[in-house]
Amino acid sequence: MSPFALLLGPPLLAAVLAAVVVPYRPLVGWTGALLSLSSVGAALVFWSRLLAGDVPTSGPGEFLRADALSTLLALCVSVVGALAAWLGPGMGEDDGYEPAQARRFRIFSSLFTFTMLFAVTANNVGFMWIAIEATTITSAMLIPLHVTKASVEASWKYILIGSIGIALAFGGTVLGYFDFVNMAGRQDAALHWTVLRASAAHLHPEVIKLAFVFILVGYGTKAGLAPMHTWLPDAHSEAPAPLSAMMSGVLLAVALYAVMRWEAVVNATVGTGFTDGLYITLGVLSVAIAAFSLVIQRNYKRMLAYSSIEHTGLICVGLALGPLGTFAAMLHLLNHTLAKSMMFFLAGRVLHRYGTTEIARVSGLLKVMPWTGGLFAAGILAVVGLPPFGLFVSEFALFRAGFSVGRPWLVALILALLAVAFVSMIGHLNRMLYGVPTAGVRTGEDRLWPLIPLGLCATTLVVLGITLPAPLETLLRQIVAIVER
Amino acid sequence: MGYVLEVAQAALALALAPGLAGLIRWLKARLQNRRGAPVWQPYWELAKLFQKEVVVSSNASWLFRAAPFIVFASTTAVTFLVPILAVPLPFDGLGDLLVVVYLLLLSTFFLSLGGLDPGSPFGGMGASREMTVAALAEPTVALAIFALALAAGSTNLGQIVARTMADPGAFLSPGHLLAFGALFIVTLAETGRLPIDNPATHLELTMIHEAMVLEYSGRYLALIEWAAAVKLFIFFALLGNLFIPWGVSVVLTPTTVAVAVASLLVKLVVLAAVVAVLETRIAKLRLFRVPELLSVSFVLALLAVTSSFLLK
Amino acid sequence: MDSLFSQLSVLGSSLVLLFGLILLWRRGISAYVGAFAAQSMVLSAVIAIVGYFGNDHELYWVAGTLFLLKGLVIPRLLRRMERRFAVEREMEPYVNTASSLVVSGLLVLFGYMVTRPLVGLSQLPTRAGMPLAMGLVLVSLFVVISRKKALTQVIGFLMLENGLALLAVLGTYGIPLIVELGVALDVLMGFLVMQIFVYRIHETFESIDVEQLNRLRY
Amino acid sequence: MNLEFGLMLGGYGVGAVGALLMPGGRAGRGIAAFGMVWGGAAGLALSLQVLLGGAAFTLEVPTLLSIADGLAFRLDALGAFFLGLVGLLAIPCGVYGFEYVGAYEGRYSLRLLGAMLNMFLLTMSLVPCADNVLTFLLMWEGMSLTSYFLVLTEADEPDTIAAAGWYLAMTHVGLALALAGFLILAANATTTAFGDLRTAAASLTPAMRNTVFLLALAGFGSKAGIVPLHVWLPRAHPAAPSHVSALMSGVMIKLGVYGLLRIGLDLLGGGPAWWGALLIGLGALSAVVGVLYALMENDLKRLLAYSSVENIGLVFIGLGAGFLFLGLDATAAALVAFAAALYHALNHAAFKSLLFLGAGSVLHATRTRDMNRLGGLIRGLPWTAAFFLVGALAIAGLPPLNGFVSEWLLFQSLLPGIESRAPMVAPLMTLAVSVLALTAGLAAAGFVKAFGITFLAIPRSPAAECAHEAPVSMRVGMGILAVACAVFGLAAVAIMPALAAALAGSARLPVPVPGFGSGVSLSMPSGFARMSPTLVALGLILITGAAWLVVRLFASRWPVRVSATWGCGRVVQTPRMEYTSTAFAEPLRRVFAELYRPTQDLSIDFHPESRYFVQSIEYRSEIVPWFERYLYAPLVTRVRRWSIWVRALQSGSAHAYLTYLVIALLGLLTLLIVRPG
Repeated sequence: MSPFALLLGPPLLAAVLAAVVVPYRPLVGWTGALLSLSSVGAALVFWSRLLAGDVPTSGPGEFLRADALSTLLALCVSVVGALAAWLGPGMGEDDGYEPAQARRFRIFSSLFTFTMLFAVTANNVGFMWIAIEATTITSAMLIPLHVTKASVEASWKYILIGSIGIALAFGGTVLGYFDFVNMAGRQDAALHWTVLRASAAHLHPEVIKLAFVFILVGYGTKAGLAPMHTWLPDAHSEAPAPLSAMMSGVLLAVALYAVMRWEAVVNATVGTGFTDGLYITLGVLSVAIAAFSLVIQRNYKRMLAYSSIEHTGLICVGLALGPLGTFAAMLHLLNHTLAKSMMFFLAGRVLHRYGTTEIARVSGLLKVMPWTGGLFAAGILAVVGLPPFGLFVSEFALFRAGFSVGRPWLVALILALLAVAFVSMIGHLNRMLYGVPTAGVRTGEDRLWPLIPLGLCATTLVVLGITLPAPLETLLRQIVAIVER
Repeated sequence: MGYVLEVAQAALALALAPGLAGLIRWLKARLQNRRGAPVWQPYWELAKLFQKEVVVSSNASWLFRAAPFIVFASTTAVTFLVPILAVPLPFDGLGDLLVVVYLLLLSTFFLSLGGLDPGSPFGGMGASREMTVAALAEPTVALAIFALALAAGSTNLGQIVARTMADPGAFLSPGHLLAFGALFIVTLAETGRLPIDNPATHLELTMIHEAMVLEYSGRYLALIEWAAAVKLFIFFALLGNLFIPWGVSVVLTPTTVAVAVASLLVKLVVLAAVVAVLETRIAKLRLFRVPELLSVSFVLALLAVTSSFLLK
Repeated sequence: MDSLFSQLSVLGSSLVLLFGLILLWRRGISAYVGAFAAQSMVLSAVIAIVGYFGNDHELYWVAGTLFLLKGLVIPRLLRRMERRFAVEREMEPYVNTASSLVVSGLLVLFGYMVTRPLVGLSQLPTRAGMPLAMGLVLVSLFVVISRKKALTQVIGFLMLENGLALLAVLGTYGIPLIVELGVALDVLMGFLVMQIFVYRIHETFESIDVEQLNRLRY
Repeated sequence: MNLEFGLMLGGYGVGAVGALLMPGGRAGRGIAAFGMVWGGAAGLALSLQVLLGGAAFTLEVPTLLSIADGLAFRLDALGAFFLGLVGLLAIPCGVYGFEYVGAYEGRYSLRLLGAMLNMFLLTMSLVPCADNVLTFLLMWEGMSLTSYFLVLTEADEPDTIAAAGWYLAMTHVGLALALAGFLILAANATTTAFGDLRTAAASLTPAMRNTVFLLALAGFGSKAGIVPLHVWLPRAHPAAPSHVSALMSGVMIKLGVYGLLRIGLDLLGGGPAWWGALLIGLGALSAVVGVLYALMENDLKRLLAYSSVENIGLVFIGLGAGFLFLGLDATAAALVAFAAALYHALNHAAFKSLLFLGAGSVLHATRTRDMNRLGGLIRGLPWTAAFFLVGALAIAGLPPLNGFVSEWLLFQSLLPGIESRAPMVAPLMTLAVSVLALTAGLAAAGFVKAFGITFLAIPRSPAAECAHEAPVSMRVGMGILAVACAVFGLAAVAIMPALAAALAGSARLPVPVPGFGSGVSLSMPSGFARMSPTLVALGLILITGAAWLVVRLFASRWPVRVSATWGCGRVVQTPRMEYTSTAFAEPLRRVFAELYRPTQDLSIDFHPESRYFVQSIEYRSEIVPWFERYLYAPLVTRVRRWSIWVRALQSGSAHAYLTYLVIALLGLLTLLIVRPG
């Protein structure tokens, strides 16, 4: 049983189980949750193998390959997938979903996790594209879990813009393959990333830059980079909480993973100048649009969605700030995944209790649900980059990289934009936490056990804020080596 | 020996102060063709007040009773620091011109609190106006001090007097004259003389100093009146000895001390005459024109400072 | 030999582009479905030609699946949808017909300029057709933007896929078979999901006019 | 691991954890207070050990924060002074807080308050110890965050949330600026430790050095509350519980001064003379604006907050003089000016926290801060009144207390500037002297109003009438601070050399610290002036005693008769006839009308039958909040306008979204074609 089977098997198994058991029973949910833990274990196995120094592969001609970058993403995906499995609908309590909806959620969320795990471990760039297209399809099926006008509209926009974006990414893949074929003739392992990466130096610069433009616009749409971000606030505010947690937390990261794979190739061909320019343009644009959209935001789920756009933009800018910048960006990616998925689950609980996503109509959260409110506040403080959470440290490293690379004005602009976002989000948080609880809302926590995993996320964030564990540092150093060499 | 002179100097100040006030009152009466009360009338008033019964408002607290003592104490403390008779006094090291100014501000502070305590509108009005005038006069005093300090190389009074005595030309230097003018206006403001405050009347709209002490009676009122007179004496002594120091004894012999006392009396009489003439000539300024007068004095002090470091 | 091959491929790709332009010219949705079906058949023909001349027999499989999938199955589903929604005419698009044709001309020109380095680099006889494929990609993007009916947008997306498949074939004689099959499967799945959503839009909004979908803002 | 350092961490740690675990009530409050006192005492001991002993204490924890060279602490003399400040105030505030927080028993969570207070003090103590950029910023932001939560304790008061929002926004902007300053310094340094920054600063171009200084000034100035960036201070301090606002006003804003000194003096090693001039200008502006707005305030705690802005202005004038003289290479005068500024910071910490604690016990007794509804509290709260009087005397700079001594020292440290030959220095010094004097005068007027209206005369509301004295622990807290005010005043001769030693050595300041007089008499090292606060105090006491004795012996034997206040023959005196705080400040409002631009509106509704009888008169007068209206309001509206414009992007139309995507693609492609290189 190679670790890959251990990683990819469980979600598939859970999906099949959910599909087979027609009158949905909570047993399916619980087995799915238990299975998801095994993929987390597999990711940890990969991590330990990496620390030992060898890159695990399997399948014909290194079809599946888990280097440092894939392991980090696999870890994020499996953790968030496990969270979604444990905290998703269909676990036996009344969580506002009928059994049919729960069954549908179980099927497609496991498939969604599977496609994402496959995307990050596939060595073949073509299959990576296929997997990411599949993520669009599986997640699109889940957005209209509650069929309302808004969720239908959000799902249509998501599938349309997503598919168009992914098609352009396919164009980019084709152009990359065209460049390779012209240089080295047709080989069956041509689309393997390792092969592409090895022969990158001989690729034709013009064509690979054209390919990268398509790749960046294509996968950038999936990563929520401005100006292709427009689907993101709608999809995340209408999707059920577990799904938006997975999408905001990890799907954006997986799309960025795909862009980084191609960036490694392009950097080897034309040097980092070209990709840095693109990254900074799109990154700053995302941070700007997100920051200003947060100022007069009335819906807290959309607020979290815009905050994801802002952080994705920040990671993009980080990637363009040399090796230290990439190190900080990857740490930021990990922190953001933890914080944002925790936030969406908490937002789900708040929505379940208050019944509205309007900030104005949610007040006295600390009195109504002290533990959820406390964690929600901690999450917002983490997301806006306050100590003792990890995002503060990674943003600090990012700014330090910016200054040492000699781009002080860029960092100054980013600091200003982050300040705008900071002020608005704290303002919204205060309106929700304090004041007299909204009329007709039952006070007191129920179903406390889901808060345990979320509390775990918060503590990990604090640990990442206080220190940087050695194994994580070596993993991040390996990633920097991959992308920057 | 110095300490004895120090105490004597303070005793002299305490003794002469009511007389000085009486002299000004007498001179004003004579200028207005009135016989006026004799010069030593204030001594009788103080004696009478000390014997009279004390009436205290029911609203007042312990502060109302403590304020007169603190006011009197801080003003008398100043008499130890100011060079009235001789210059190198042992207490010179105790405090310089800034300490003098701040001690007087302390007395004004407690007087205002005493005025506020009984809770009568007059007390409140007096306190508020007194503090406003005191606050606006502060910058002028500070700059006037610095003008003198620049010329003398230190803010200690003894050194200023010694240095001005050393070179006679200093008196006519523009810095000195301007500082004298500024300090003269501040004297009128601080001691509640005419253009700012009319000491003679109890008219609600015009009185500042009187309004604060309206509630006091008996021995407390005596202390406060005496302190006000000593304050007037101090300002005249400062004006006299800092700017026209001749006559202040430097080496302590009976003759020089006598000469010092004589010169002091002459200076006081001259200044009292100037003030009396001034008070009969001009009418009282409306309260909200007083800041203009104080800004005139501030400008004078500013010019004094600039001229002193331009010429240096 | 090569000249015939390249001429045939250029003829094929220009035909494919022409069918794309029909979407901009005509108004009726049935015309769009017909154009798309024809375009897919010509595309599979081009793939077959490339397979024949490049003696790469796998391409025959690819041509076959594409013909079956995009030539027959998807148009039939589209027609069923069209009948179901009784939608005869595309509403007034954002850009009237004349200017949309001019714009598509410019886009094809832009496609030429973009693919200039590709044509320069490639030695394959079919390289001349690549600008046309890029032109089709850009034109179908413009279709998706300017048309208001959800169905038309789906057809625009499918033509975008066709354009990319054409680009792949002309540029590299087809990407490896497994990947090709995966892509075809994905396109089918994507279309099916879109179909489900169009039905759902029709249910909840009683029309498939995308302009009504503007409740979610800010 | 230094013993005191461990004790300090232990003390605050026990306080924080204890407060969290204990189930509220007296025990919880006790643990929190005990933790604060223990931690404060340990902090004070550590700082004295370093300040007097001179041996810098270092501690490295490389594992934590390993991304930026680990957690590093190094306490040198400069840091020790500020650590001492924290320790000094932690003790009285801890003791005070024990009873004061009792009033929150039912309404707010005491566990959170106790824990946050201890964490606040811990982070504030660790800021001066930090020795690399990330540790400094972590502790700095931790301090801001914990104080933000403390400000939010009374969350159901109407404007607390807005005040807390302003506060966190301003501190975050300040952090961003300081972060930028630090990172420019660290740009070409190998690690972010302060040692490397010192070497890296030497190789910076003058332009970069000026940028770093200006960033530090803006960043730390916003925390200190310098005028353009002071708007949060009068909002956040009154909203916090009183012993927290005492700590914030007493110590936290001084850490802004520490940050500026650390970067400006220690890391950059001084700079051109215009740095000092800028500081003096800002200091003077803050002093005047602070005191003028304090005068017009009717809310006791807002008055004290504005007066903090004024006193910080005075400290900045001292710092500015220091930097100016440093720029002109008059290093001896510079050292004296810096020492005077630090000394005023110390004194301000003592008397401002005393005043805040006094205001706290007034609030505790009467549940209101509005001076127009207080009055006559001296009967109900005699101890609080006495301590508040001591604080008022100290802050008004009246002998013999510490405020007077530090203002005297500030005056004397400015004097050498007037004589210096450099062109711009003399007028600047004259401006500084006149501002110093004006603020002293106005502060005296302000605190006559504050003390007189709140404590003297007739109670203006039933709450003021039946006010009762604060509990013992609050009085003990205030007592400690009152004694501190007296001791700092009298012990100036000993304190000044220690402060000068804290600064000597860095940035060309002379190492052999000059003497500040001997025994009882305090004199300027330049021998410019001498005075002795102890003897002045002694003289005052002696003369008062003598006067009292003479009056006792010779004055009449009549007993003191108590009767009604004289009122021109009116029958009864009601509190409404008294001078209110607005009335007291009215002459000054008229004098400074140019600045205040007071708006008056009078609404009289007459008796329905005849126009000659009035039912009620309402007089409302507002003064112009310049900075909020003309600096911050336009900023907020512009950001809001931009956000509306950006919001329009998300218009809801799928076509628009797709157009953005295509435009992005075409744009990048054209970019590629146009610029192939």
